[in-house]
Parts: sequence; structure tokens; C-alpha cells
Amino acid sequence: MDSAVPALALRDIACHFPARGNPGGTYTAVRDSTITIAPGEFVSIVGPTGCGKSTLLNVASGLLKPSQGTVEVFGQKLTGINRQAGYMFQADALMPWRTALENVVVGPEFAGMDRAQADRLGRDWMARVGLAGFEKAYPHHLSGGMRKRVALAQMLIMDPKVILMDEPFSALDVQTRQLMENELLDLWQADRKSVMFITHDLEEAIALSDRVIALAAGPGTHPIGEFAIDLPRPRDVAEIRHLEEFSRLHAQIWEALKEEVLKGYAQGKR
Amino acid sequence: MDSAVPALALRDIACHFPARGNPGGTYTAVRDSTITIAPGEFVSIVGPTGCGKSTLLNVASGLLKPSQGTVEVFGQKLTGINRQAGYMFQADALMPWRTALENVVVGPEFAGMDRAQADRLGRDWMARVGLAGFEKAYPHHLSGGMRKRVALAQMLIMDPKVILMDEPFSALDVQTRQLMENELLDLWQADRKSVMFITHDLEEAIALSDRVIALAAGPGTHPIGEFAIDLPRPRDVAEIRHLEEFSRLHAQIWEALKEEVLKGYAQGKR
Amino acid sequence: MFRSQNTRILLAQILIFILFIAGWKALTTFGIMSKFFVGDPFIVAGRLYEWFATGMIFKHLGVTLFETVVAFILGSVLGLLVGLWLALSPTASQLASPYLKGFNAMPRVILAPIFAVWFGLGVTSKIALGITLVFFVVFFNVYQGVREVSPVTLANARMLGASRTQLLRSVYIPSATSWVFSSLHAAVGMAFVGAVIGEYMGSAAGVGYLILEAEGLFDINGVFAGVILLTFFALILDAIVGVVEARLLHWQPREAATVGAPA
Amino acid sequence: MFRSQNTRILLAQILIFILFIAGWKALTTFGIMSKFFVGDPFIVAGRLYEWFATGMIFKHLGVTLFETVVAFILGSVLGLLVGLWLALSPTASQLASPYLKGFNAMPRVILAPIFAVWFGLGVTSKIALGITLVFFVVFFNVYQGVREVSPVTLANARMLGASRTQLLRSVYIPSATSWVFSSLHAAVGMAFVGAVIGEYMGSAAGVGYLILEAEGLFDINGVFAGVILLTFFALILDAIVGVVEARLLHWQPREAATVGAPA
Amino acid sequence: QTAKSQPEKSQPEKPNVTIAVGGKLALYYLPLNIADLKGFFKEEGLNVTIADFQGGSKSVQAVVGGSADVLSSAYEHMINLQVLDQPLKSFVLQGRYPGFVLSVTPELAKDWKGVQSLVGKNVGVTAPGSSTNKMIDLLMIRAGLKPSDVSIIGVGAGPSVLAAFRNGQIQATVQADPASTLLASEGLAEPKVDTRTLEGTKEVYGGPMPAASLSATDAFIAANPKTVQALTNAMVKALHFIQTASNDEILDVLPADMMVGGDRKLYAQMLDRVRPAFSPDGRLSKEAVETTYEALKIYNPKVRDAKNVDLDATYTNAFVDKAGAGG
Ligand SMILES: Nc1ncnc2c1ncn2[C@@H]1O[C@H](COP(=O)(O)OP(=O)(O)OP(=O)(O)O)[C@@H](O)[C@H]1O
Ligand SMILES: Nc1ncnc2c1ncn2[C@@H]1O[C@H](COP(=O)(O)OP(=O)(O)OP(=O)(O)O)[C@@H](O)[C@H]1O
Ligand SMILES: [Mg+2]
Ligand SMILES: [Mg+2]
Repeated sequence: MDSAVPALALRDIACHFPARGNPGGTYTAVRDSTITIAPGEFVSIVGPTGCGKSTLLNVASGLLKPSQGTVEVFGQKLTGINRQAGYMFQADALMPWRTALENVVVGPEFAGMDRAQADRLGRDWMARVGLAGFEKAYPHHLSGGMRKRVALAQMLIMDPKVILMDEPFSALDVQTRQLMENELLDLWQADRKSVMFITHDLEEAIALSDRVIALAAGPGTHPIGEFAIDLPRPRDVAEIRHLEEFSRLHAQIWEALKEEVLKGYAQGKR
Repeated sequence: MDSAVPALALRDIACHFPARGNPGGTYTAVRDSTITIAPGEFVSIVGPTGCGKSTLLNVASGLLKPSQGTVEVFGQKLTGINRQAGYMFQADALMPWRTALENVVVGPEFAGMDRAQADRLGRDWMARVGLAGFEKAYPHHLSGGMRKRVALAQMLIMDPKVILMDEPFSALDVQTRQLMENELLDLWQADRKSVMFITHDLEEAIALSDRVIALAAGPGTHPIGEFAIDLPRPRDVAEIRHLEEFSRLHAQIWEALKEEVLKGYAQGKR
Repeated sequence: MFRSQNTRILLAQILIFILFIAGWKALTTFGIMSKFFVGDPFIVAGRLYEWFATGMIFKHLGVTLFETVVAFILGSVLGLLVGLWLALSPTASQLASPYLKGFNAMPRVILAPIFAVWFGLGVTSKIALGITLVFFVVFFNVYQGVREVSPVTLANARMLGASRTQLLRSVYIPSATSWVFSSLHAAVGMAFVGAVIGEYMGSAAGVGYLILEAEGLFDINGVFAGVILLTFFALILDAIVGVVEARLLHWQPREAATVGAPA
Repeated sequence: MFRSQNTRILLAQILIFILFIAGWKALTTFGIMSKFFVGDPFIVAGRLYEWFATGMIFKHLGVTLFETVVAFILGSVLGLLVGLWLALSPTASQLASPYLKGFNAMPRVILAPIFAVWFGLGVTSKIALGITLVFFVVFFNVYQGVREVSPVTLANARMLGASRTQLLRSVYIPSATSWVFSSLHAAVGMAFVGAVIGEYMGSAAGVGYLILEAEGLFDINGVFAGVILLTFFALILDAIVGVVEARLLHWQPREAATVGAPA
Repeated sequence: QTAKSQPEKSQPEKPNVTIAVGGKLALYYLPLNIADLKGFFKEEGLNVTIADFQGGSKSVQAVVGGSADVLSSAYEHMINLQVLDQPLKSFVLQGRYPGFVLSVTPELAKDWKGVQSLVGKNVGVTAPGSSTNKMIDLLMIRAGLKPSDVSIIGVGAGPSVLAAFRNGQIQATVQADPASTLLASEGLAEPKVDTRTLEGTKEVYGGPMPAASLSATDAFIAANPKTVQALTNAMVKALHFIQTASNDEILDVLPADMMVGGDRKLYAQMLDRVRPAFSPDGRLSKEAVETTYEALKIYNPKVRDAKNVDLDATYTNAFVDKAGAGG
């Protein structure tokens, strides 16, 4: 799994934010975090809510400058935006003034692709995420799950080398989610991209990943455990859950996380 | 479970929306849908993404007038807003210009509660959803899961008789989610409210509900199956999953839904 | 049902108009105010008719409309460009802001004679005056509109590989559009004010010239005829802005509504 | 680092200012333009000094500032109220909109003499003129700002039991605040324009009166001195608006940034 | 006649008086400014506020609308206003000749063949419809031409006049002072028709056309005879002062910034030119009134069409007579 040059390396990252209600003070969301992802590796990040997963992804995308530490992309130190990466945001990030199809083709359009060709590609992707027929709907005419799928298509159409995903499937029903997961795995398999995947669904994390990283509860989040998932590939996400190895891994990661969550919650309860 | 006067009754609802990209045409999101919820009943709605669950909830809240059909709340025909109901939206609905605590106490404030008392109550609720210490943070300083919990507290602090929830826990990690679920069950148990609960997580639906309603894929969504959940109460959501009855119900509902999802997806793929 | 609502509004509009005219007429008829100051609606209408019947108005109207439209377009475009530029370049904004604010606050209408000195007595000086009025209304809104762009949408576009100009075209401008149009409605008025005041301060033709002439002759009816004429054309220009706005902003999320629901 | 950036901006500002004065002076020194049209910066400065040294300016300045501030406050409040009202009542909006648009487009400055008749020659008529200018800038932005309120946030507040006034206070107004402030910056300018033009058209005191006198005497230096004085105070008023704005809008989401990250 | 029976220095009924004037610092209104600056009004127990307007017509509106008490404007407005049913009565004259000058560019001046040389040219006036515009109309009509044979351009009375000449936008203009003198001293234009003198005035108006006067409504005069008398007294004093004082004495009264560009010499020059135009005693002669009426009939259709114009109602010399007797 290790490779000489990682596709993505977060080294010794710390992120301090201005503290709420305490002018001048800071809140340390992330600290001492080192995460490397090899080319072609699929890594999932799990951790209690509010611990700093999205913050790490923002750092990896180059959108957020860490207070400390460096990011490397294929060995190059990252300074601006991470141009190798596609990022599917946790929040709604579609452009409300564009229809679903227009949103999907934004990337190719920016890259200067011919209008007709981009359209064809966009329609193709709309169908792949199960939204054929909704091309002309504006985002606010779509359901929450549909918007997520538009965002998915918008990111994947760019065919990025590094994929950053923040809870991409949490708004989908189980069945649709499995379809999308398989779609993602197919794509990843076809031309091994590097994926950094955030999820709250442990089963999803195990089913998809080569490695699962568990984070501690905030403040001062940092990785507390890494779990290599050596389940056979190619996988079908619906069936792999029935393997015994799967249950073992699930229990193992669950154990590691449980304490953290309770810790975080206890803090939150004061 | 049946009672003379249901707490909430959607009768023969149909919702047509203006069609996208086809001026003058309409898209029928929901049709022939009748759903009644008895006082003190906990009903979950499951169905494929984009089928019309949120639309039904909007109708139940009085925010959306259906094209056809009527809504009754404790026997009264609903005309304006449903004043008996609390609604936790699927989308982010916090006021960005208010801190977390100020958001939580919005309801009591509107109801004219004394400032200090509302504050005390609000802090109490912030702690109950595990966010003590984040009172002064603005929504955009909170993580996705934290915002959801603020919204939860904002709604529950009102102590509504009818609770409408649209995927309230989907942005939470498994452990936090179970804590929240138990919190909700405690509350519901204490003084039997009527709950209409939308989720994509079948296990969650079964673990919490008295009844699960499955919806068909859109367009023209309508209930295709109702499943009474006669598991013993009080329940602990973490443990109830291990009951045999649970697995039976899960398989049963899963079967009913699977087809629908694949149907919807096939349509979407054209 | 929708229709009858609109019909009712129209009827109410007409009623208000008739009441307005009747009230105006009554003011002088019953001597509540001197007709020296409020004129007579029928004489005003007659004056307007005469202006059009003799065709003498077309030259003046043409001049004023030309000045207004050019000032409106140039001022808006300039406000848009400078607003975008300063909103996106903090350094430029810090450097320019005291000058812009000062110039905004400067009573430019007083500079009309100086504009006449710099740009002559023809249409150019009126256009220049109109631009200085239109510019700021648009500028401040564009500036604020750009800064209100949703940070997530912006980040998304950047991740999708948008260059600076693409960001501008695909994110900043569409997002600021409703701000721009809000300012354009006020700007229509400003453009007319600029043109007419410019003419009023010194000119050879235009509706402002006519108004000034009428004022010199204590002919309040002529003044009102000119003002009403201008108002009418301002409404037309505003309606055009409204049509473009409706077209460009049709995507805006409004409260959801089903088809066929009883209101 | 932050500090040195600010220092550099300040230095650049000062440099621009010096260049500006030098350029101005050069215009007349080298006879590029007649001193009748551009004046001399040093004489202007001298005039300003004299005005303050003799104290004669305070009366005029007081009058103008009073008119401006009152027009600004009343016009803004009126614009806010009417904007809220029309944005929330579609029927009222449909009924009133042609009249408002027409009045917006009307060159109100021409009505200054009528205002003088209605409100007298004192400060009231100038305030009235200023209000008509300020009102529309604020009105259009409030109107649009209210309609831009997020439908979900609004629905949420309604579900939480907000009455109409509570919706107004807790949702519409906070949400429209950035729109309001954007318009207030333009409105500062309009309030000064209103006061000064009112004085210019006819008055017995005020900076506009001084400017009118200076113009009658071909005293361009006096005109510029008056204009610069007004500009200075407009900047102060604008800065006050800016401070209030920063206070009320501190919640606005900006691009996230960590503490201590290298820029 | 009641005024005559009153004792000389009685208190005015309305010590606070607002006088409306359009372009206060023009030489046209020098007597008013002198009365104010020399404290003549104060001596009469009056507290006068002078409200300055951007144009003559605006000052008229202020008085008709009641926001000012007394009007300082061209006498001809008395007749205009009577026709419009808004009568005012003039009670003391400031200028006996209008003081407007038709100035033309040096090129035009070179082969000046009278007013017909203006045909097809752009002629600047202070504002369309103003007295300066009417003078051009009158000149054209008297020369057998139509007013529309020239293009009338409003150029104001400030620096824009100079600019309009410099940019070649106008070839002639009718202006009062200081614009006329400045145009000449800057070499931008030469005076061709000069109504600062009797001859020029006769040439244009066919007689002694009166200029500025103070006026008020009959109601105001009836209610405040002592106030009006006091105003008249002060004005007559000022007129007398202008007649007798040297240039320097007059200049000493005026604050430095009232002199165009602070240029004392230029201002003295200007004074020399306009001095004959001021009324020596404040009286309006029957001839002057009739001249005005005849002129108005030519260029103002409303006056031409009006039946029964009562010229006697437009003015009174009673107060001036009284002031003369007292002073
Ligand atoms: N711009 C900001 N200003 C201040 N604090 C912030 C900011 N962004 C994030 N934080 C804080 O950093 C912490 C981590 O946030 P983050 O969004 O990374 O959590 P997360 O792991 O993605 O949670 P979730 O699973 O709920 O999405 C939170 O406590 C949050 O309050
Ligand atoms: N305002 C609207 N205009 C047009 N179509 C709409 C509108 N609101 C919803 N729809 C359509 O109605 C259908 C149902 O939407 P709804 O949001 O109810 O789905 P949902 O079941 O909540 O899905 P999800 O699980 O993804 O949240 C969708 O196809 C959507 O496109
Ligand atoms: Mg997150
Ligand atoms: Mg939904």
C-alpha cells in the first residue's frame, strides 16, 4: 500500500480557528495529523461528528490553509488549489442559477470543452447517477438526495486523479446508495484513482476502502487508529457485508470509535 | 394503534409541480397518498430518494398546499401553518445571523418567554444534543452534524405535539446517532407525541417506530406498504437490532423497497 | 382566479389614477392651492397633446432619451466593472475607497456647470453627469453583491478548475445579478435626473430645457407636462429593465408551490 | 506583516493625494486650463482655513449637516418601512409600483421650488428633497433584499411560531441587512446632494448657498472649497455607516480561514 | 396715505423680513447688497434675511408661495404676475436700466451688421425663458426677424459662460455683470448692445426699461406699511450712497470675496460701467412702466392676449415719496 511518492500527503497538520465567543482565543480543531494516501488507494476517514473531518478535506483540497504543516500532492508541495483533486462538498455547493445538467457540465465547460460534447457527456453522467429526465430542473426543484447526485456527477465528470468526498451518500436511501457505491468502485477500479472518503457509515467505509482511518473526538483531533481492509477485490458492496472478515473489522473499528464518541459527547454535555 | 381522531391525517393527497423544461406541463410528485398518524404514534416513512417524502412532510406542516386532498390535525382541517407541529427540515434552516444558542431559543423567544429563562432552557438543550461550549458559535462555524443537532434542539425545545422530522440523523456518526435516537425516544415516551419521521436507514426506522410506511418510487408516489412494528417498548436502539423479529421485519421491508428503488433508478437511467 | 385578481388590481389602478386627477383638479377648482403652483391637469394634457401634434417635442425628447439611455448604460457598465474589480481586489479597494466615497458624497449636480465647461454644452456633459449619478448606485450594489457570494459555491467552482475570468462569469456575476438589478431600478431614475438637471443647468435642447423655459415664463402647466412626459418614459425604461431582470433571474428559488392548489 | 501591508496602503494613499494636488496645481500653473475653471489648490486651502478661522462657516455647515443627517435618517427609515411593506404585501406592491417607479424617475430637483412653497425656505424643504432622493435608493434594495430571504429559513421561523412582526424582526430585517447597508452608502451621497441642491436652488444659509454665491462671482475656488468641505463630512458620515455595518454584519460567513496560516 | 400720517421712526410691524432674490451677488442687485452690508436695514429696525435662489423665476415662486415676504426681481414680473392672477406690487426701484449686454465673439464683432449677423448662430442666455432670453427675442423681432432664427442655449451666468465661448459653442450671449465685463476683459467677447446705458436700453426696449425692484403682495403691504416704509427708506439710502460714493467707498463696503477673483481693479471697472443703470431715487416713472408693458406685449403672448391690464396696480411710488421727504 505504501508507495515511494504518495498521491496525497498531509503532514503534521494543525488547524486553529478563531474561538467563538472569546475574542482573540482559538479553537484547535485538528492537531498533529499526518495522513498519506498512496496512488490508487481508497482511504476512508471515520470519526465522531464535529471532530474535524471536513476540515482535513478542506486542507487536502487546498481551500483551507492549515495553521501548521504541509500538504503534498504527488510529491509536490501544495500552495494554491489542489488542481489534481475533485472535491464533493458536504454542504450544498451547486450553482442555483444553473440547471442540473448545466451544473454537471461546469467542469468540462471551464476546461474549454466544446458545448455539444460537454452536453453529451453531461447527459451521460446524469443517467449514470439516475437522474435522466431531470436535466432542466434547477437545484431547488430537486430533492436533497437528487442534489447530492448532481454534485457527484459534477465532480466525477472531471475524472480527477485524487477524489475527495465528504459524506457523499448520506442523503441516499440504502438501495440507491449501494448503486452509487458500486458506480464509484467501478470508476475507481477502472483507472486507480486515489480516494479520500469521509463517511459516518462504518459498513460503507469497510466495504469500499483499502484502509480506514479513525479520528479522535475534537478538539485537537488526530488519527487514533488505522485499519487495513484486505478484503478481496473487486467487491460488491451489498454482498461483502456478509463476509466474516467484514464483521471482524467492523467490530474492531467500532470498538476504537465508541470510546471517542462517548468522550466527545461527554465533553459536549459538560 | 387506531384512535377515533388521528393526530395527523393526510387524506388523498396529490402534489403536482410545474415541470422542468416543459413550460405549462406538470410533474406529479405525489398522488393518492393517505397517511394517518394516531396520537402518540411514531411513524417512519421510507422510500427511494426523490420519491416525495419531503413533499409529504411539507404538506403535513402546512407549508405546502397540496394540489388535491386535505390535511387534518387532531380532527381540525388544516388551513394555514400547522401550529401543533414542530418540523426539522432536511435542508439547513438555521438563521445564519444568530449564534447556536440564539437559534435554539428562537421558538421560546417567539412565544414570549422571558429572556433569562429561555437562555437557561436553551443551554440545557445545547447540552442535551452534546453541544455545550458551542453556544456562541455561528452556524457557519459549526460542522454539518453540529448544525443538524442545533436544528434538532431548536425544534424539540418547543415541545410540539406533532413532530415532523426529515432525515434528522443522517449527518451524524453511528454512535452520536444512537445517542440522539435514544434521546428522542425518551422524550417521545415521556409524553406520547405523534411523530412522522423520514429516514433512509431502515434499521433506524424499525428501531424507533410503531409503524413503517414504504413509498413507491416517483413520479406519482404513494404508499405501497405498511409494516406494524410490534417490538417491545421501551427500546434501546443499539440492542434492539439483535432481536430476531427485527431481522425479519428488516428483510420484509427491504424486499418491498428494493424493487421500487430499482424501478426508480431504471427510469432515471432511461 | 388568478386572472380576476389581476383585473381587480388593474381596476384599482385606474381608480387611483382617476382619483388622483380629480384631486389635482379639485385643488385648484376649490382654491385649496393656487393654480400658479399646481396647474390644471387638463391644460397639462392639452399641452402634451400640442407638443406631439406639432411634433416640436420629438427633438427635445430624442435628446433627453439619448442622454438618459447612454448615461444609464455607460454608468451601469462602469459601476459593474469597477464594483467587480474592487470587490475582487482588496488592495485596489483599500486604495480607491476614500476617493470613491468622497466622490459619491460630492454634490455632483453642483458640478454640472463645471461639466459644461469640461464637456461642452451638448449631450456629453449631460451624459457625464448622469454617469456620475448612475455609477454609484450600481457600484455599491455590485460591490456588496460580489462579497455576498456563497463561499461554498465559490469553493466548488474553484475546485472545478475555474480561472479568474471564469469565476467572474460563472459565479460572481450570476450571484450578484439580483443586486445589480435592484440597483438598476434606482439607476433609471438617476439617469433621468442627470440628463434633465444637466439640461436645466445649461443646454440647447431637451426636456429639461423645455421645463426651464416654462419655469421662466411661470408656466407651471408646461413644467408639469415635461415632468409627466419624463415620468412616462422612465416607466418604459424601468419596464424594460424589469423584463430583462425577470429573464435573467427566473432561476431564483421562491417559496415552493404546487400546481392547482387553492390559494 | 498585516501591519506593513496597511502601512503601505497608507503611504500609497498619501502619494496619490500629493500627486493629485500637484496635478491640479500644474493644470493652472502651466496654463493647461484657465484658472476660472479649475482653481488653485492652495487658494482653496486658504479659503477653507479662513472660513474656519473666522468661524463664519459653522453656521452654514451646521445647517447643511443638519439637513443631511435628518434627510438621511428619515429617508432611510421611510425606505426601509415602505420597502418591507411592499415586499411583504404583493397587492400593495402591485398597486403602488407604477407610482413609485414614476416618482423615482421624476427629476425631483425640478420640484425644489414647489417644495419651498410647501415646506418653506428653511431646512424643511431641503430635508424633503433629500428624503425623496434617499428614499428610493434604500427602498429598492430593501424590497429586493426581503425577497431574497432564504425560503427554508423563513419556513423554519414560521414553523417555530413566528408572528408577522416577529418574522419581520427576526428574519426579514436581519436577512436584508447587507442590502440595506449597501444602499446606505449610496444614500449618504444622495442626502448630501439633496441638502445642497435644495440650498443651491434657494436658501439663506448652508454650504450650498455659499457655493451658489461663489458661482455667481465666478469664484471657482470658493466652489471647490465648499465641495471639498462637503466631501470631507460625507466621508465621516459614510465611516459611521461603515462602523454600524461592521457591527451588525459580523456574523456573515466569509471564506473560512485558520489562525496563523501563512497568507 | 396712512403711511404719511405716521411719525418717522416708528417700529415696523414685522421686523423679521425675508427677501427672495435670484442670484444675489449680481451687480443687478447691488443696491440691495449695499443696504444690507451698510446696515441700512438695521438702522430702520429691520432684521432682513436674504434668501438666494438659483434663478429669478424661483425667487418669484417663493414670494408668491408665501415662503418669502418680499421679492427682489425685475419689475417686468409685476405685469407677468398680474396676468397670471398673482399680483405683486413694486414699491422701490433698484435699477432704471436692465444692464444686460449682448456680447459677441471678436470674429463676429469684426463684421457686425447689427442683429441680423446673429442669424443661424448659437446665442447663450442665462436660462431659456429668462429676461436675457427675452432681450434677444426683442432684438430679433425689432430687426424684423423671428426669435427662432437663432439657437437659444442656456449657459447659466457663471464660469460656464466663459467656457462656452472658449469651446466655440456660442457666438453671442446676453449677460448681466459680472459676466459681461469678464468676457470683455478676458478678450472672449465684445459688447455690442449695452443696456447699462439709456441709449442701449432705448434701442432694445424702446424706452427706459426698469430693472430690479422690491415688491410684495398687496396684502403684505397693507398689513405692514411701516415695514415696507422701512425697507424703502433703507433702499433709498443705498441708492443715494451709490450715486454719491466713489468706487473705493463702494468697494470698501463689499467683502473681498464678493469681488470676482478678489480683483479690485476689475470690479471698479465694472462699477464704472454699471453705475448709470442704478436708479438715483427709487422711483418708477409712468414711462418706464409703459415701456415694460409694450416690450412684454411683443415677446410674451400671455400679456399680449390679456385684457384690462391695470398698470397702476403694479407699482406705487408712495413709499419712495415718503422716504424722499424724510431723507
Ligand atoms: N470557519 C470556522 N470557524 C471556527 N470554527 C470552525 C470553522 N470551521 C470548522 N470549525 C470547527 O472545527 C471543528 C471541526 O469541524 P468539521 O466541519 O471539520 O467537522 P466534521 O468532522 O466534518 O463534522 P461532521 O461530521 O459533523 O461534518 C468543529 O468543532 C467546528 O466548530
Ligand atoms: N418546488 C418544486 N418544483 C418542482 N419540482 C419539485 C419541487 N419540489 C420537489 N419537486 C420534485 O418532487 C419530487 C419529490 O421531491 P422530495 O423533495 O419530496 O423528495 P424526497 O423523497 O424528500 O427525496 P430525498 O430522499 O432525496 O430527500 C422530486 O422529483 C422533485 O424534483
Ligand atoms: Mg463535515
Ligand atoms: Mg427529502
